[in-house]
Amino acid sequence: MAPVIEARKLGMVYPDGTRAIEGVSFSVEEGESCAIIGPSGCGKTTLLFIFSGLLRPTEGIALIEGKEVVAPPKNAALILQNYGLFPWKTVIENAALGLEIRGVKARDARKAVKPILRELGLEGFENHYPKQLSGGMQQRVAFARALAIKPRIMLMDEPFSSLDALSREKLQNFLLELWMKERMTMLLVTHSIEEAVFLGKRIVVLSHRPGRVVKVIENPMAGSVEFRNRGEFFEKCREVRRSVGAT
Amino acid sequence: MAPVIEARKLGMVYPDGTRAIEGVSFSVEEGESCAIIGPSGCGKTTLLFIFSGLLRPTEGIALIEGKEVVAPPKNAALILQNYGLFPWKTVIENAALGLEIRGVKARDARKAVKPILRELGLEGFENHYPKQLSGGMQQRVAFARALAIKPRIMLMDEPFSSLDALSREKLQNFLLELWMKERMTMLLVTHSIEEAVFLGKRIVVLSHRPGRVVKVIENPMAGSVEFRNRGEFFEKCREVRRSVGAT
Amino acid sequence: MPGSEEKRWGYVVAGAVLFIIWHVLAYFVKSPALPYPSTVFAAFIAQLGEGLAIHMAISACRAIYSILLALSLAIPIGLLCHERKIDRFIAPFLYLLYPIPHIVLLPLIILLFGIGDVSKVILIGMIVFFQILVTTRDAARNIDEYYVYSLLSLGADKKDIYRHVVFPACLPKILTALRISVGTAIAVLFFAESFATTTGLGYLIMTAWSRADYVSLYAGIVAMALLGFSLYMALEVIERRLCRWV
Amino acid sequence: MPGSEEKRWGYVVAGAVLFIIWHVLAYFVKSPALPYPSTVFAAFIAQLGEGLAIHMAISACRAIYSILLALSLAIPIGLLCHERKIDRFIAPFLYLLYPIPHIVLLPLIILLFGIGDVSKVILIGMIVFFQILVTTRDAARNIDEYYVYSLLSLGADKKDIYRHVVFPACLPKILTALRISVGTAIAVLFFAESFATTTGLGYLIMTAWSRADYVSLYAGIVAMALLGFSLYMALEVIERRLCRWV
Amino acid sequence: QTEKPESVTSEKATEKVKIRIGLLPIEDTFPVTVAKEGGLFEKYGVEVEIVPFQSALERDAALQAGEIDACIADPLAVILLRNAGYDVRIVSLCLGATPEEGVFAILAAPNSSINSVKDLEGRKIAISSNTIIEYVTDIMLKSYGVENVEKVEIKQIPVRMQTLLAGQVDAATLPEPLASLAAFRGAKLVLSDAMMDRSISQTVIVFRGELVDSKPDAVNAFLKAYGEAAEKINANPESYREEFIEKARIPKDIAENYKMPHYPHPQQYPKEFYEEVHEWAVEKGLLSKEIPYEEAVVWLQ
Ligand SMILES: Nc1ncnc2c1ncn2[C@@H]1O[C@H](COP(=O)(O)OP(=O)(O)OP(=O)(O)O)[C@@H](O)[C@H]1O
Ligand SMILES: Nc1ncnc2c1ncn2[C@@H]1O[C@H](COP(=O)(O)OP(=O)(O)OP(=O)(O)O)[C@@H](O)[C@H]1O
Ligand SMILES: [Mg+2]
Ligand SMILES: [Mg+2]
Repeated sequence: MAPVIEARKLGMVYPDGTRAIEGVSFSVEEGESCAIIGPSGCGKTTLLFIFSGLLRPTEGIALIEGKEVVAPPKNAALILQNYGLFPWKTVIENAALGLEIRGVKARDARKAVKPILRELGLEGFENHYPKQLSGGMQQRVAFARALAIKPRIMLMDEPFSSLDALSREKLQNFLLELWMKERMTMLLVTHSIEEAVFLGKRIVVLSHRPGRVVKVIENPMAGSVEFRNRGEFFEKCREVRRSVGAT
Repeated sequence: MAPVIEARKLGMVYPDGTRAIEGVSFSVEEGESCAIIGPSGCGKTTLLFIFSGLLRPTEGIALIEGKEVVAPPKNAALILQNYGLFPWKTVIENAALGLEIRGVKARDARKAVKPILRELGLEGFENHYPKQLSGGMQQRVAFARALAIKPRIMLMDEPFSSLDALSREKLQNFLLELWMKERMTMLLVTHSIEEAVFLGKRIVVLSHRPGRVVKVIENPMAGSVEFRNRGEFFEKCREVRRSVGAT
Repeated sequence: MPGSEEKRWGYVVAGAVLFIIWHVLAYFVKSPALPYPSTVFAAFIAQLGEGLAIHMAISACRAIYSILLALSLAIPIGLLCHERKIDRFIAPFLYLLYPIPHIVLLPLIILLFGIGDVSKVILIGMIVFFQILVTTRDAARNIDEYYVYSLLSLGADKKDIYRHVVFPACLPKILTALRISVGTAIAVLFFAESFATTTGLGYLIMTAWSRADYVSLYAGIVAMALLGFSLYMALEVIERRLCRWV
Repeated sequence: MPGSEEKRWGYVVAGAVLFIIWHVLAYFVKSPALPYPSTVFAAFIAQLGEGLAIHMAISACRAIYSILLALSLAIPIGLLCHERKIDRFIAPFLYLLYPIPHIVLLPLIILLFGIGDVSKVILIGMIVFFQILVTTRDAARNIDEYYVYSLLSLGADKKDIYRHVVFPACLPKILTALRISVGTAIAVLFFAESFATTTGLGYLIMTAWSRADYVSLYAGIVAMALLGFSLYMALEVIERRLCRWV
Repeated sequence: QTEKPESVTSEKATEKVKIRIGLLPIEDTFPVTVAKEGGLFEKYGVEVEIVPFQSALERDAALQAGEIDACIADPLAVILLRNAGYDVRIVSLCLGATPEEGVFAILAAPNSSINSVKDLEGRKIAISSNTIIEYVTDIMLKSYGVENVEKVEIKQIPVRMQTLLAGQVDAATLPEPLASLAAFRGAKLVLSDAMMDRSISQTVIVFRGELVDSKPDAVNAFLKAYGEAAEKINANPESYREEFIEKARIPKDIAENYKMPHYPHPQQYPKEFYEEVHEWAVEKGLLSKEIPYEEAVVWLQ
């Protein structure tokens, strides 16, 4: 079976001459999860933007479900690094936006996202504006918006980086359970080694800018909540830390 | 000796009625470091703003060097959660701003911050605007700006949360060494348990909103770079995780 | 902004201060061209019953129609300038046409649209149009691309971008532009109502001016100020409803 | 914005399109009140040598002085509105005084400042002042408090906040306001130059109008458009230097 | 819409003709208002709509656009319009058959040292250039041998008066009724065209040439109604006084003693008046071609 997400020698040079990534190749199979880890500024966000159809790579091809990405894929949800929320929309309006854009009536869309907001601990904040929320709450709203459209592919740019330790683990567990239930394909950018090991069945380590693939680490044990407490988890973390340190 | 930083039954109710913190008391001695950890939205930023003289608490007193905080303390530097950089200033202008405001001539101030920028890996980006940098780089600029004024007290709001794992450890080490050399008093807000344990000689665990002190954990081993690799480090992390989980 | 007790006091104080400054100035200038405010307000009140109120209402209608006409054209065009391609096409027209004193085109407007109310509304509307367009365009061009990316990733098409990003992001600036436009529209009334009409505050002021009846002139100015002030207040209410997030 | 090859093409195309529209309109209207653009441009070129250039220069000076006068007052006052306390004091004055058609105050200005260039500059300056003030105030009030906190924590005093936060944050909006002001200033020239002067584009246009010499009238309008366009371009250059970060 | 009572005098096609006449709020136009309100136009079988204007500029623009068919203007305006290519014609003299009907005056600033026309030599005098105001000023000064004055351009009449009263110019040429008002407020009357030995300024009734050619009867009917109104006013000026004060915008301060003009019967605009204005316009270089009297002036009766 063809991989759902595939990068073929992707390269990106910004118009101002900044070379963000170079010759990046990797792939993710249907229903699998892949974590991308690399130092700050190495082009992780750039890579995700390419797969979201928001940027065209200057070299190589990005494929989703075997087709070159030329527009935002309909069955993929993107969670942005700085939340990507709209300051002029309330929490519930932000969360329901993906559904609305897919043609669901505003009222139904809001009804549909209510349980998701509850699950993410945002009940009671439906009519707040993002500015009125702390950073972590904003990130959770962004997460709610992505989940609302029940995506088959999730592209995530450091989705938990603004969350406190407890909420983060809770949300990681929540995401993992969701993934095991829905079996959507996940591409997750992170700079937390623990997060990469906990959530990524495959871990792609990028070098400093321009980002290149240093190593692809297979991590078949990922995919259960208990993995976090096992010795193998710490083992894997150490392995990834070594690769990251080598960049 | 009187503590350098002291919170006496601090409470804060925002004008819209949101109760952010309640009866928070703790203290930090001269030259010591204290980490505050708590879930998202529990009022950590609020607490830091109070000590920075930017907000007046609605209850209790915040003391710095024995005096009630009514204005930004001259010998303290604040690093904000969302960097607090000015989009209209270049990297070097942002970094030199603290010095300039303290009366250093613009030219000298810029000369003075160059080595700090180099140390933080920002060489070559002096004339970029924050918008042109990745999140991690922006956080480092904010860090450079604070260090430039050689503060005796550092107040930090999740300073490393946008950094990748490697840079984060590097900067944590850098901060620790700096602290051991300069012996400034540090108050650090974080949601990373590892970070709190690595950097805080005292760890204050806050509850959910409204934030109250759940526990104050003494952590005398903190204060050396090697601590990170010791068994005691993992022990302490587990202890803190338990307190955090109990909130 | 109105409604709050404190704000209302601000207006009372400002009104009183202006009254006193005016009075003192009138005392020193000692010229029929600057009557005392007490005289003017007395005349204003007296004239309200004698038709001034109707003139105000007519002027208000003309101003509001003009602004609506201008808005209905300027906002879509301005928002479209969010797209670099379209902006590159529209901007030169704007830059070439905006700095013309549009009042000078009055003969052309009369030629094309006659001397009725349509011409008046078009004259005012044209001037206001450019002010709103310039501001809306500036706002539309300066939208953070991040928001667009965020929406595009949700599968949005162009229409959605305008609806969910470009329009709301520009709304506060459009409202600022509207505030400026209210002042302009009322100032232009003064010219628009100088032909083929015997109604409106512009007509009143022009008539008073031409017979050097400065008391009526200032009474008309007070009426205009009052009209502008009311429209301002209406805008504030609209802004508070539409831009709660600011 | 100028300088780039593509942009320059945009202006050429826009100019050509306007020329054609004008020509076609003139063809159908068939009235001396709308002469053919070719006639107007020929007259414009011919008159340039005969003093039109000097009139343009004089008008430009008056417009620029007025704008500088307005800026020097409106920016400080507008920026001060960043502070709620001051805003609460200034806002009512603004709201009461802005919607007055300031042109009507011409007799008063002449009374106070005579009929020389000072009066003209004050008349234009007063109108532009309010436009810049409204925009600057709006910008100053909407500054993210986060920036202020960030600067305060560095030990900044009020002066620093204005210098490092309020002023730079408002600068883009001030430049937008300036763009609008350029148009307004030139439009008001038309009135300011209708008294006690025989120089300036306003005088030229008014004179041409009063003798129904529409070719000269439109030549004057072309000159005004050109003047406005040049000031616009100058603003663009200034904006690119001052607001590189946008 | 006014009611249309059955007209006694005519069942002709002229009944359908509607004349829109643009009027400034000045005393010259008063008979038209009287004729309209007294139903005289209906009596002569012509429908007239009065379109009010505040300034000559906009009135002329409307005339050029064909939005109005007629107006009461000064002959210089007609010459300039014809020069610009508009077919407008003088169909009758309005005011100014005799010097007494003149409406312009040169006034000196209050407290100035100007006491006679001679004193104007070398002084600043506020006018509106290329208009009848400048023409009147030139002619009056010339006939008193004043060669040199510094003309200060001030278009708006109220502003000109203001400037004069504030002493910012030495003198100004103003039309009635502001000339009387300025005098009332302390300005010194130096010279008015009523003091001249001949009429130098007139106002005329102007129609679009097209209407004169296609509907001469309607124009005639208009003039007849106008004439009757003028006679009625002249016969009993006091009974019209209140309305006159209102319509001609006579300032309150001077209303009581203001002298109502004598309105002459419609008559052909005399050639010698025309030539004087025309010659001045030619000298000033305002015309690109000669505008012959025969083309500009018609007399239908
Ligand atoms: N629009 C742009 N134009 C020019 N350079 C850009 C642009 N966007 C990003 N860059 C540069 O490209 C590089 C990669 O940026 P990117 O945001 O993809 O990094 P990242 O890995 O996501 O960083 P972080 O971990 O800090 O989020 C950086 O050096 C950045 O400065
Ligand atoms: N200006 C304000 N007005 C009203 N409520 C506020 C304001 N600022 C913050 N809050 C609320 O106060 C609470 C504490 O906010 P604060 O930003 O201090 O939390 P935090 O612990 O820093 O969160 P995070 O870890 O997400 O940064 C939150 O519930 C927030 O919604
Ligand atoms: Mg990134
Ligand atoms: Mg916080």
